[in-house]
Amino acid sequence: MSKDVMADLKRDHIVKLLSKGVRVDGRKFDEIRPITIEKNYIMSAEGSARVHLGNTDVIVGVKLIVGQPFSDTPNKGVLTTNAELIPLASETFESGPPGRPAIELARVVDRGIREGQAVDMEKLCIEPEKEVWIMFVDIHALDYDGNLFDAANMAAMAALKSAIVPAKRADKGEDFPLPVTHEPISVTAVKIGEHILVDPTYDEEIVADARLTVATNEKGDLCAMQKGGEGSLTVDEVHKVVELSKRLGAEVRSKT
Amino acid sequence: MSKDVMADLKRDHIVKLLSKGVRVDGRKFDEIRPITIEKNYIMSAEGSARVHLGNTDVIVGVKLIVGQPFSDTPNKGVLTTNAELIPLASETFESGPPGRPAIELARVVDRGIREGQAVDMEKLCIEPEKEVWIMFVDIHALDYDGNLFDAANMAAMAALKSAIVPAKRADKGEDFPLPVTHEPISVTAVKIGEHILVDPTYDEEIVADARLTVATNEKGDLCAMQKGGEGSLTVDEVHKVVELSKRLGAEVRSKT
Amino acid sequence: MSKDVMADLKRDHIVKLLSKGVRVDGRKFDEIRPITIEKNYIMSAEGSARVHLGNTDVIVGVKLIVGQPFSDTPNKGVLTTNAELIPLASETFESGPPGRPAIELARVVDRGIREGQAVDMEKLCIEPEKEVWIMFVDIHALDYDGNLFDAANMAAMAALKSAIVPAKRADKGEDFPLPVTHEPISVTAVKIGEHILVDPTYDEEIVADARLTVATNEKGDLCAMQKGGEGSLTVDEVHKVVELSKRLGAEVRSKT
Amino acid sequence: MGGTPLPEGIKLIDENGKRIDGRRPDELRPLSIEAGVLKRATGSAYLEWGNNKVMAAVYGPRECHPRHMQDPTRALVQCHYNMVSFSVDDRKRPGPDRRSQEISKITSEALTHVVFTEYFPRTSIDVYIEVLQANAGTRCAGLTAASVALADAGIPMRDLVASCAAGKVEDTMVLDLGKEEDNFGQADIPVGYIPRTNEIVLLQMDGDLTIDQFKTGLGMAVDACKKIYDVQRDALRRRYTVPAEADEDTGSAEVK
Amino acid sequence: MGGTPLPEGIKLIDENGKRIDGRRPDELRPLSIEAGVLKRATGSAYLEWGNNKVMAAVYGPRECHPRHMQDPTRALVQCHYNMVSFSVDDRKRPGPDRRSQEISKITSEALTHVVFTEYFPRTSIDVYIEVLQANAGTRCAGLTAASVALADAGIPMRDLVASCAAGKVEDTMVLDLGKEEDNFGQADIPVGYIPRTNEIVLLQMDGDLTIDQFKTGLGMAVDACKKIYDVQRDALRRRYTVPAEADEDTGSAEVK
Amino acid sequence: MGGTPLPEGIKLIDENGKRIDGRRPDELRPLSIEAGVLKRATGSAYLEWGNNKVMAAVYGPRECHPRHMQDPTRALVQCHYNMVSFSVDDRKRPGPDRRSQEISKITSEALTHVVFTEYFPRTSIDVYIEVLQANAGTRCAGLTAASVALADAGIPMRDLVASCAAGKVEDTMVLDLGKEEDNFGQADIPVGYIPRTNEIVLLQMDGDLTIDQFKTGLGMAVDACKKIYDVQRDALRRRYTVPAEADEDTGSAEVK
Repeated sequence: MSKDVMADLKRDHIVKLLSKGVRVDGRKFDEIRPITIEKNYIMSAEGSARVHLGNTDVIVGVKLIVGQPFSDTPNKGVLTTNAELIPLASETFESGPPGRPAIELARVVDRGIREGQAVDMEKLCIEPEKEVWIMFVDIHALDYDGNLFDAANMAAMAALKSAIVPAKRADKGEDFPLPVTHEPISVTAVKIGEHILVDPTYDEEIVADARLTVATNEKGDLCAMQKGGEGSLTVDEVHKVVELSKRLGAEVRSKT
Repeated sequence: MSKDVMADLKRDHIVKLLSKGVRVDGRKFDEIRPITIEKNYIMSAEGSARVHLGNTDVIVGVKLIVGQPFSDTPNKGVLTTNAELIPLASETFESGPPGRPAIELARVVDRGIREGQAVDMEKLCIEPEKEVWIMFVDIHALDYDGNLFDAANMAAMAALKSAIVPAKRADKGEDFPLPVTHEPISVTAVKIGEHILVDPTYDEEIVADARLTVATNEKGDLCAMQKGGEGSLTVDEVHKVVELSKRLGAEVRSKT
Repeated sequence: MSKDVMADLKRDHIVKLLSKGVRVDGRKFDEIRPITIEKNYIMSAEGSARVHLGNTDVIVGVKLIVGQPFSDTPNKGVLTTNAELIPLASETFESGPPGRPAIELARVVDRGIREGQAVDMEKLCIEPEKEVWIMFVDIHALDYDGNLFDAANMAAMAALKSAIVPAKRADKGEDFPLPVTHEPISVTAVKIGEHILVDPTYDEEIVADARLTVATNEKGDLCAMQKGGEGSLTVDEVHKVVELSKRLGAEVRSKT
Repeated sequence: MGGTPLPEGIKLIDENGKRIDGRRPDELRPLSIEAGVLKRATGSAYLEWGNNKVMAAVYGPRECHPRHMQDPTRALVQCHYNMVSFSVDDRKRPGPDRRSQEISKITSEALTHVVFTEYFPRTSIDVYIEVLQANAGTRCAGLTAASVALADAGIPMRDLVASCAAGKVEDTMVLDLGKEEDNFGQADIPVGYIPRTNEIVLLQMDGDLTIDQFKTGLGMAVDACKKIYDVQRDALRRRYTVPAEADEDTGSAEVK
Repeated sequence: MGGTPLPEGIKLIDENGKRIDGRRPDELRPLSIEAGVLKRATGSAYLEWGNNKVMAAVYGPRECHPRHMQDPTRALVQCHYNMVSFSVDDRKRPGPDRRSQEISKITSEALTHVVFTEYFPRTSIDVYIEVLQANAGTRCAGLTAASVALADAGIPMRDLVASCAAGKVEDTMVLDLGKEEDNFGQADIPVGYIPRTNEIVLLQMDGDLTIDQFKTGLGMAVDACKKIYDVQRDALRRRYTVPAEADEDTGSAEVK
Repeated sequence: MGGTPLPEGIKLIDENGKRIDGRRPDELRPLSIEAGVLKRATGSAYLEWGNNKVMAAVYGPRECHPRHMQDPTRALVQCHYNMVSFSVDDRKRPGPDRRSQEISKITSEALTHVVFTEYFPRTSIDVYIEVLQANAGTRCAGLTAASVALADAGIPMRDLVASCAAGKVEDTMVLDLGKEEDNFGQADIPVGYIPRTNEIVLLQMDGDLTIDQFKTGLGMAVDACKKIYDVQRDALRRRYTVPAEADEDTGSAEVK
């Protein structure tokens, strides 16, 4: 029960500050934490990036191997996104096969890449119906201080942009950069009481009522969205987060 | 321990009634509950049926896909029977991969179909050693009020009889009805004290000493049998159940 | 906690005897228990042996099937070693997929066979890059009274030496004996207090500080080594065990 | 979503603005719900929506296993969404996949919001959703059915959750996508909504939408949820107000 | 069963009524049992029956894990039947398959009937059956061996269970099918029987039998169980009555 | 090890006795360690060693789950070694394989020796080692990093464990094998060592070595561990003695 008492105290503290317009770490409600991106961090991956979003630390590796296309998309490469929320990154993560939070993370990042048409998948076709490039995007959390969705999205995009298709090694012609044509960026906000704040820390996440992740593309259009959490949002709150995501997504894109 | 007290009370009640020749629901000892069968219940399946046997509710879907034969039966289709005893159907069923009760159910239904030669498996050969039809019979319990064995057997037979082999979709000629040539029907009886009663309800099953399922064909011959439960049967009791199954199996067959 | 009290008492007893130069079963510190080997114990295996090492009882079966080589060794057969520490053999073993002790056992036995070049793997190539013999070495413990490493190593070597490659059955020419060219033998010692003793019993193993397994070949060279246990060894102790293993390994080899 | 090209000669919207199944853009598929259809479960609901067939059952509140998951302050609402193997054209392997785990997570969160979980500390309320036949929109169908099943189980709830999706098809915003629209459409927005309090408890989106299109779509989905809510209430009303005529009057409510 | 055609030129019964291995129709294969062969287990038995080799071990009564499976009124008899990977011609993947789980279930039920489980509430009595070499009839061999192992463990029992199968081969009822008879025969009836009380505790059947043939077969199996029972008792008698000569006199009883 | 032939034209040791990467036989690859790099973990260390990149984190002492694994007399040190999917050229399937389980076991044993486990009865100290980029020698790198992470976590320890391998390449004994040397070398000897007390806590060997070569190799590895120990202590010293300058001074110690 101590856990709940602590959560209650923490929540009271956070809400009290928010009602004065202040976040625990001093940020504005619509301010994203500092971002650092190290591209090509892993030389055994075809593309990789390690992203710090505040204290949240995520590494993404992209591997490309030759395989078969799906029968309904015979002339397109295949995207497979996987997330491991390993217990190294947080005491709230468990060993074993990915649980529901890891699956949700992987699927939301996947949806951003896929629906945002980040990669020209037709250029990953080697021979229609026979051979295409299978693209594995593997997300590893190293340190969890909230908002894995956006950190993983940024790391995935950076890793994709740094990736080289290893065609030569596979005897399929010359190497070429992975054809990244769009850059969907997700921005996540949480609702705590009446307040909407972006890029939540761990403490903000665990006391939040609801979470909304919105991915936008360069045109400012929407490509993916995911609500989480047991709380609710009003239609107006949804639209507010959509606008925030569009504006801040463009900012993030310009930096990365 | 309350569970055991309840089971004891329930058993006392049931046995007392049985000694007066009465079952809790008023049926005769050799009387099967009302049967309703809805064939072609699922349009995404090649064949399907939903069966109510009293309050027991089971749905079976048959899917047919092209695959490889087993090496020792190069000119025959393949039968795969699977049962999911999902927790939706009873608080006694657990999530996760099929446990021993589900496996036993699938294997007994499978044995009835297979040994009763319900389907002419040679007609499911497309090209010997190369291609045959793989037939999946998937059993899903929806509501469990005893005697899943017989309900699943009936639903499986009805689903098979309604199934169309989707040859056209697989580019293997014209569609044709699944060649069902025999109709093995199983009848299950339980022993409670000295009494033998057919088609047990949930309450009768959990207080029963032993269970015997016997599948017979149109000729009245036996094709499969399975005893269950921790109690014993005498040779005479076995023969009594065999005779009951033959007689009642013919009745069920005439109705379905 | 009773377990720990018992372990402490057992340890006191064993150490007191050792300090007088005596082992519980009367053996010398460098004495291996009696060995019996039954070769070709299992007719369904291509090679097999059941080994008693004192009361430790292990059975190994070798199966050979046609399969594909690894891409980096296109002209060599494939060795796969597996150990099942089934609960039949000891109350300390658990049901389910192999745990860490079983995996360590399999990998150490595998390392002895592989690095000791027990089998001429090139002779197990049927057609380079296409077809080779896959060799399964399956270790089953039946009764666990300590030192499974050496018992399994002996049983594996005896099973390999008895194995016939079933080429005829697979339509790949005439049967031939598995080409066993070297015979690595492992000897395991434990450290209890200041004492080093070989071929530990179960009781000696559970009170031991550390374990060292050393496999040597006919020339007396080393091919595999594995320390286990939470205790430490000095460099001198390691060298002492190496010398013991070389000497006793030759003795064992001469007997088997 | 995301660009499977429409097969030659197929138009999703005709010159009269009618959709491929003849519906207007803001028209729902036929929906019927029946509450209390299972005997064993605490509560249940069966739903047909277009060609979807969904069964939902609720067990609990009951003891939560494993114990370390118990929350001393409230009940856990644990939803298990599953598609049966024969619910889709290509047989689905039994057992949870990543998609169903994500849906289970967001459905659990949406339902938790409306249940008075604080009345039942340390317990679990288990919600099972079985998709028997799938034809686009199953997560909305499942949430809608589960909500009725919870009410049928007598679980105290703030209100029912209604759920429906909007989407974009040939640049037109439409309601409640059918299968072809789902396969070849441009965007999908599943929404879970509480009409009485105007709360959004489930929200996802994938595809490509301008912000205005999204606003339109969200509005259409919210409006539709109000109609669905009436069907849900109707099903519960029939269940509870006419028990005497239950046998004759089990017809289902239809969307007007 | 079920119709694998007999290879050209092979006859299962010759003109003199002799079977393919020279036996008369009602003749058992040679059977020997040795009790108390393992040191670590509470009780054990090793059995050779024709070309079957089976080891059975019993542990317990001991604390039942996991706790929620404990029965406060009695012990659970939990049987684990397993075929080792090299016990059959085609290597079997380690771990339980559906067949072995079914056999484990019905063997557990059969053994539960004879154990005084009420003497050991909350405990588990674990029975492990390892088929080292399989040659038709392993479930009967396993039940027969397990029964002796339970007695060897000193578990209080009503009586021993003996087990044997009858079958139909070329329209003739025969006892104790061998491998070819099992592969190419027409029916199989495994029976578990308690001679002293005339109780059937295990019964299965598959194939095609008239009711008369079944009666004949069941009678043959029951008669054979009486002989097997003598071999079981003999093994136990040797184990307990001549401990002084145990070392010399470990020869096994044979069927007369 | 074990004989993959060296590709044509590649020499692992040149005429000047220099190795393929230019090192002398007794020269380590560059090594740097940084302690305290993760916020969420109790302790952590990041290590780069040649082209290996390894993150280690420690959580605990904390309650040990599952409960039946608790030791009432001490803490369990549970190590989980893992290679991330993109750490190697061919994508590794996520999840533990047999190799990583073996390494986890021996690393757990080695670390247990230096932790004062008796101070924290019933708890678990969990050590997570994630290999982000692998380039030969990862088990030594992991043990070295884990040891620093334990100290960083403030866990009372007898001393640090340093770890390094020696090996044989073209008949020469060399230190700290690189990737080509690992692939094409003749032997490998990973060692875990406590310099202050001269204790070996981890030791493996595979390949082919004379006893003299082994002595030389073990000596080289032990000497190298003393240097590594200095780097470990340096990392901890920087972590704890200059907190004021932490932001500027996070450069890593290098092997002199």
